[in-house]
Amino acid sequence: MTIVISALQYLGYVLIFPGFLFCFLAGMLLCGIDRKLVAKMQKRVGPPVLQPFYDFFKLCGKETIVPASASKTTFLMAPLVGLAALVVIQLFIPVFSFSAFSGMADVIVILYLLLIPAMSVILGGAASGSPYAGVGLSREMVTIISCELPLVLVLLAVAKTVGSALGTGLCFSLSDIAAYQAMHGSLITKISMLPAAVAMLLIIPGETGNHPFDAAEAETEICEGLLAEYSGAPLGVYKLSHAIKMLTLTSLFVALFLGGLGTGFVALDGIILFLLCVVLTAVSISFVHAITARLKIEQIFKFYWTLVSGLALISLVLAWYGL
Amino acid sequence: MDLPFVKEALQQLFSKSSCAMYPVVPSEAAPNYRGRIVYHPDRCIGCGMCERVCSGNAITRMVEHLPEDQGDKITLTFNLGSCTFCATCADFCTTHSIEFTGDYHMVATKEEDLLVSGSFIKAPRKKPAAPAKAAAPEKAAEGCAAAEPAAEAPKPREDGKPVNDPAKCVYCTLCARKCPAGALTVDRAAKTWTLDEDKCVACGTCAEACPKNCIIL
Amino acid sequence: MFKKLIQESMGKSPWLFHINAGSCNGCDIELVSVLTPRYDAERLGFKLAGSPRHADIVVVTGPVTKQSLPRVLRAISQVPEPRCIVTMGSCPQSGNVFRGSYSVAGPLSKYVHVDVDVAGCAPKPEAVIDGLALATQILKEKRGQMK
Amino acid sequence: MSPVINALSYQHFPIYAIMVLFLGAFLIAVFGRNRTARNVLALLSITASLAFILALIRPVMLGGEIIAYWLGGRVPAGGYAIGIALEVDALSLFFALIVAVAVFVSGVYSIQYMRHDDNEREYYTLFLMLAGGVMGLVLSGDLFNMFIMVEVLTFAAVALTAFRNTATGALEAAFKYLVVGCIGSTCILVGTAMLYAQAHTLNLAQLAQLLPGNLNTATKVAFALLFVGFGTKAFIVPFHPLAADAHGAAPASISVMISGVLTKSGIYGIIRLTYFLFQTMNLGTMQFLLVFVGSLSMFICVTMALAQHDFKRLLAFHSISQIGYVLTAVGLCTALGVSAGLYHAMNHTLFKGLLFLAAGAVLHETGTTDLGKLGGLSKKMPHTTVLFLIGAFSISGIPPFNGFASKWMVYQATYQKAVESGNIGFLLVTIIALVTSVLTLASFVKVSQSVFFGQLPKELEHVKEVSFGMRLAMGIFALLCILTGLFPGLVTSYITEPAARAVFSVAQYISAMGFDASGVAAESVVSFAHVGVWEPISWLLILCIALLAITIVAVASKYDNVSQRSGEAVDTKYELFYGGEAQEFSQVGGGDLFWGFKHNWRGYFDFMYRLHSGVVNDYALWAVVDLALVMLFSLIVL
Repeated sequence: MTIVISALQYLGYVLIFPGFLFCFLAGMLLCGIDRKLVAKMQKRVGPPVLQPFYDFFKLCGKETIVPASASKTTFLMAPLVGLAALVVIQLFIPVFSFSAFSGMADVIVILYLLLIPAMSVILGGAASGSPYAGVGLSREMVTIISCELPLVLVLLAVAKTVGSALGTGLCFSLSDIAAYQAMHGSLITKISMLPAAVAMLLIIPGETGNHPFDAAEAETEICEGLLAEYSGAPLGVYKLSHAIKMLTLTSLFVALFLGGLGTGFVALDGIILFLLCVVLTAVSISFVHAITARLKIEQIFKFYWTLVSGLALISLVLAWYGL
Repeated sequence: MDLPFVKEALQQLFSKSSCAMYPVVPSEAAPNYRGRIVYHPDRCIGCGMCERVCSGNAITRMVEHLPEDQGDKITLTFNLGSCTFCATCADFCTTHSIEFTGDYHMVATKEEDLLVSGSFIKAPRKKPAAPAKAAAPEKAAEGCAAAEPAAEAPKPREDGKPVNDPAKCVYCTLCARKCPAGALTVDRAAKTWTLDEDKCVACGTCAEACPKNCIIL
Repeated sequence: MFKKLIQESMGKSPWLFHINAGSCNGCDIELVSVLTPRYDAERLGFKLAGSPRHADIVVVTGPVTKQSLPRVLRAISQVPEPRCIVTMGSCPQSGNVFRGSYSVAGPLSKYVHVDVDVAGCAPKPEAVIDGLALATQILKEKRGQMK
Repeated sequence: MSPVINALSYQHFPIYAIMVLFLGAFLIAVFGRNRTARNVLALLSITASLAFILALIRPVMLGGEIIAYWLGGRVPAGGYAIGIALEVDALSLFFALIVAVAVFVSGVYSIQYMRHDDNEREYYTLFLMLAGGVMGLVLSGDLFNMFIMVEVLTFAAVALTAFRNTATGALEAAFKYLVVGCIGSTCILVGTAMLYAQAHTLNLAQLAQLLPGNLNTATKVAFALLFVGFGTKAFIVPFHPLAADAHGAAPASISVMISGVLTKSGIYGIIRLTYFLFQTMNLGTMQFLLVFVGSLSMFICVTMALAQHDFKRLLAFHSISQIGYVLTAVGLCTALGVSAGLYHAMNHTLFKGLLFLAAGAVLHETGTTDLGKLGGLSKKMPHTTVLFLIGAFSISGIPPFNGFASKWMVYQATYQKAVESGNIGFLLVTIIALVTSVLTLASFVKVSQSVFFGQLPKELEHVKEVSFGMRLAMGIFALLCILTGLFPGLVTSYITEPAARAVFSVAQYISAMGFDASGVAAESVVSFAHVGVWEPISWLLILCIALLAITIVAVASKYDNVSQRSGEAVDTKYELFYGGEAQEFSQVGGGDLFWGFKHNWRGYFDFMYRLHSGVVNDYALWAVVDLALVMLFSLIVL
């Protein structure tokens, strides 16, 4: 009996609160707010906040064309797998003190799980056989490589800080990090974590492939690159995945640096988390989008491996010497 | 790497947008905007000048002869779907019967919706007057008389077509050049001024053009 | 209910794909100006798509030249249903001043069914917005007729 | 007890496991004219050896017993070992297990794969000799036997590399391999001789008893010689170009052996050398040597792999890069590190074998492995594509495949080592390992794009799926990849941790052979504790639930209602979008796919290109320089 109850509870986790439904609504809202803010900063009115929902449902109503030269199964299944993987990542990220499954995976696992959605886009695009997708694939992969190094540095810095504070030397488990912050306040208050936080803010748009790091989906140069051949519902799923990825990365930032702000009530925490995500999106995605122009791919790489990695490295060294 | 526009972005985030909320707030076209064509058949004399000067072949002129001498029904059709909105036709129209309005809502799902047309009935051409016919022989009779007073100015015709006053005329051929219908032929050498009555549309351009005012309508 | 939702949102997020079939660039510039902050078409959900696979509305400008005709038709055929074709400016409707040129194959309506004509040379951005709004209505109807 | 029963006791299994392979080689050489006899003999011998090794798991791995076996019962006389000895502890058995599995699968694969080649008989003879050589190497308890086996496997491998000597570069590759391999073997021989001169014994256990503590210049030089010798077998930097050539030229089944088995034998030799014979791993400098060489191999080879445009050469460079992981982890000298290293060594055999077999399948069907000439095979060879993707995800550490599990342990081991030793250098190693992993992913994205996805060239229209036997072989590897990835707990606790524990229990190793281990510290307490948490099963469960839910929603919303081309009729609607142009064949070439990355590293890459001149003299020079450096190092440090 209790097993059934707990099974239903976990199913609820997966499907409703930190899981699918929450991801869908919050992610789409986040995306809409982002578009609205960018428009505002460009002195425009901008689309309605619900625009991503309209786009998604419209795409669901469109015809899905499978090109003759595409391998159908990969082409159609890749979006779904990527979406599922993203939802699972969201489950592994604790919502302040509440953590659905975050006892099951640590930060390095999440670092790798974040590759799965990217892989799904890459393989799906490659399966379409379009040369535009080939170019987009190359750029997407280079963007991933670019973001990997600074992200690793940031995670290691956090692990070292929390670990040395907990006395275990190092700590990879997100739930431990959350618990530590619940006790000792957010990590962002530490001097040593500030550069890492800034670096993470700069990593978020790169990981989500937002402007100006969207050379992989450059719609004017390479016809949206990897998505060039996608139409209809699969395209909508990719747009949804992109929205959810924004939510995932921002809430990862919250879990890493802004933990301990929760109240303990799950529903309320969810709202607080979403608000924090909105703020982070406004700062790290919309603002950067509004004030920059698209970078070339080698510029992206250079930017991440010099400036951002430098920031993360500073805070890693600071953390190493226990500041 | 420098970041311009940081200030602007932050200002504009809290300032009012600069959008023209068009469908909500209707907007007027600028003065002298050349939009949808309005055609006034009542003024038109069907000279066809507009048709000839139209660069986009947007104007078609249809003439249908009505039965029992009711004249011709002349229909001008302006295809906005082919129009360049250069307004040359309006400039050339002697009777100002073509007008470009500021209406820019030229959206249609069928091509017919983009046609502007109007028609008017042109009075039938009268037969040449009897006296004129009668005068001919006596003119011929007097022809032999050598010196005689200069012929009095010829009286205007009823059908509004031009008559030349050979006394004043200097055969400068300006009228022939101005004639939209090419109805006039003037020969300087032979000092002849002939009118092709079928071609003439009685627009009066020749009279306006004549430097000596020797063309009488 | 799901179908209704889809049909409603079909009218709220039309994505454009712009084909220049030998245009003089006048209409292209006007179309771009529709997306500028002045006439911000994104507030109506319009968006320029990079690939015909993503598009709902195909905007064709320019007299369809012999060179561009097969490309235009191919690109249009690659737009998933329901789709809507808008000719912008006088050229695709009649050839305008280029009519009768040895290199012009237009008008476009000889080859595909054109849903909306936006006259003008070049049309005012307001006129373009009118035309696109009309096209969006047609899209919704077409969606209603689908399955 | 009766001799029969006695002969069936597992004490004898190690020698059986070796002998069946050599016997099979001999029999095939004699009776192998008939194909059926040949295949049956080969399968029998590899299966038998696999069975013997598996039978040893329970006593040795789980029972923790160390089998000491004196051939002909020549037990040590007068405190000195004379006879030939086999000594099987968990470490030996672990490597023997890898070898047996790899040999088995590659043998199964060969039957279909090699049937179009002539002189198959020689192939199987050499193949089984290679297998027996490695098996003997890892099971031997005697340094000179190890040298003999090294010779056997080296020459078998050289001959097999040149087996398809009609292929371009096969002979050249074999020649390079021969030259540098001989340098390595010579080093081992000389090192063995010097040790014998000093310690008057060749038995590993006795050497382990005598050597530590009383090192003199000769033994130090011997250490350097042996290290370089085994390094040559493991193809670690600076011997990696050989591996590239050899893998590129050899048949795929042999590439599996070379990368999955030979390199492991080198790693095994290095472990025996450093942990057992000289017991120098507690020295920080010695750890530095291994970790440094490991990280160097890791990074240099992965960057070189990014630059390759031949399928098998790329895989070859990656195998060295993965060996770099193993060496790094082993060099940490922590229980977690060694366990992680061994785990990764096993996984490397599995997924790299799978990838090489996939490459072989592609070569078998299309006749080329040039990334520029291939493309779009996923429509023609769907099963091979799926299997390849499993291998690619495993090697690039995508959860939940096995590559991730072991790499993840490697990261933790390095980072823990960094934290415990307070040495920020190890932190750098962690970062290098993580970046190497994503670069690996990049180069496999390149392969999958330019071989299996993208567009199908006209000349590959006729390509068919490979025969069932080859797919079966690949399937075994793929299954093992998934299983070892999904149950890391079981694998570590039952396979790698006993082996790792054996590494730290030198005293038992010595005393098992009946020598006095009093001089050696007894088994140091080992803990495999690590801070990370990773539960693949629950992850997979949740993923499946989410995927199921999403799929249901998708199907409900007519997701599967797609329109695709019916028949072969040309319909522009289903052509690719080329900006309106008619669809023609255009495949984004794999050659320089990640120029955005390479552009920023062009100085480094130019340097590397100049370094890898392909001239065997240079490589021999590298070997000598490397030897000199290591010799200097050991003279100073030890």
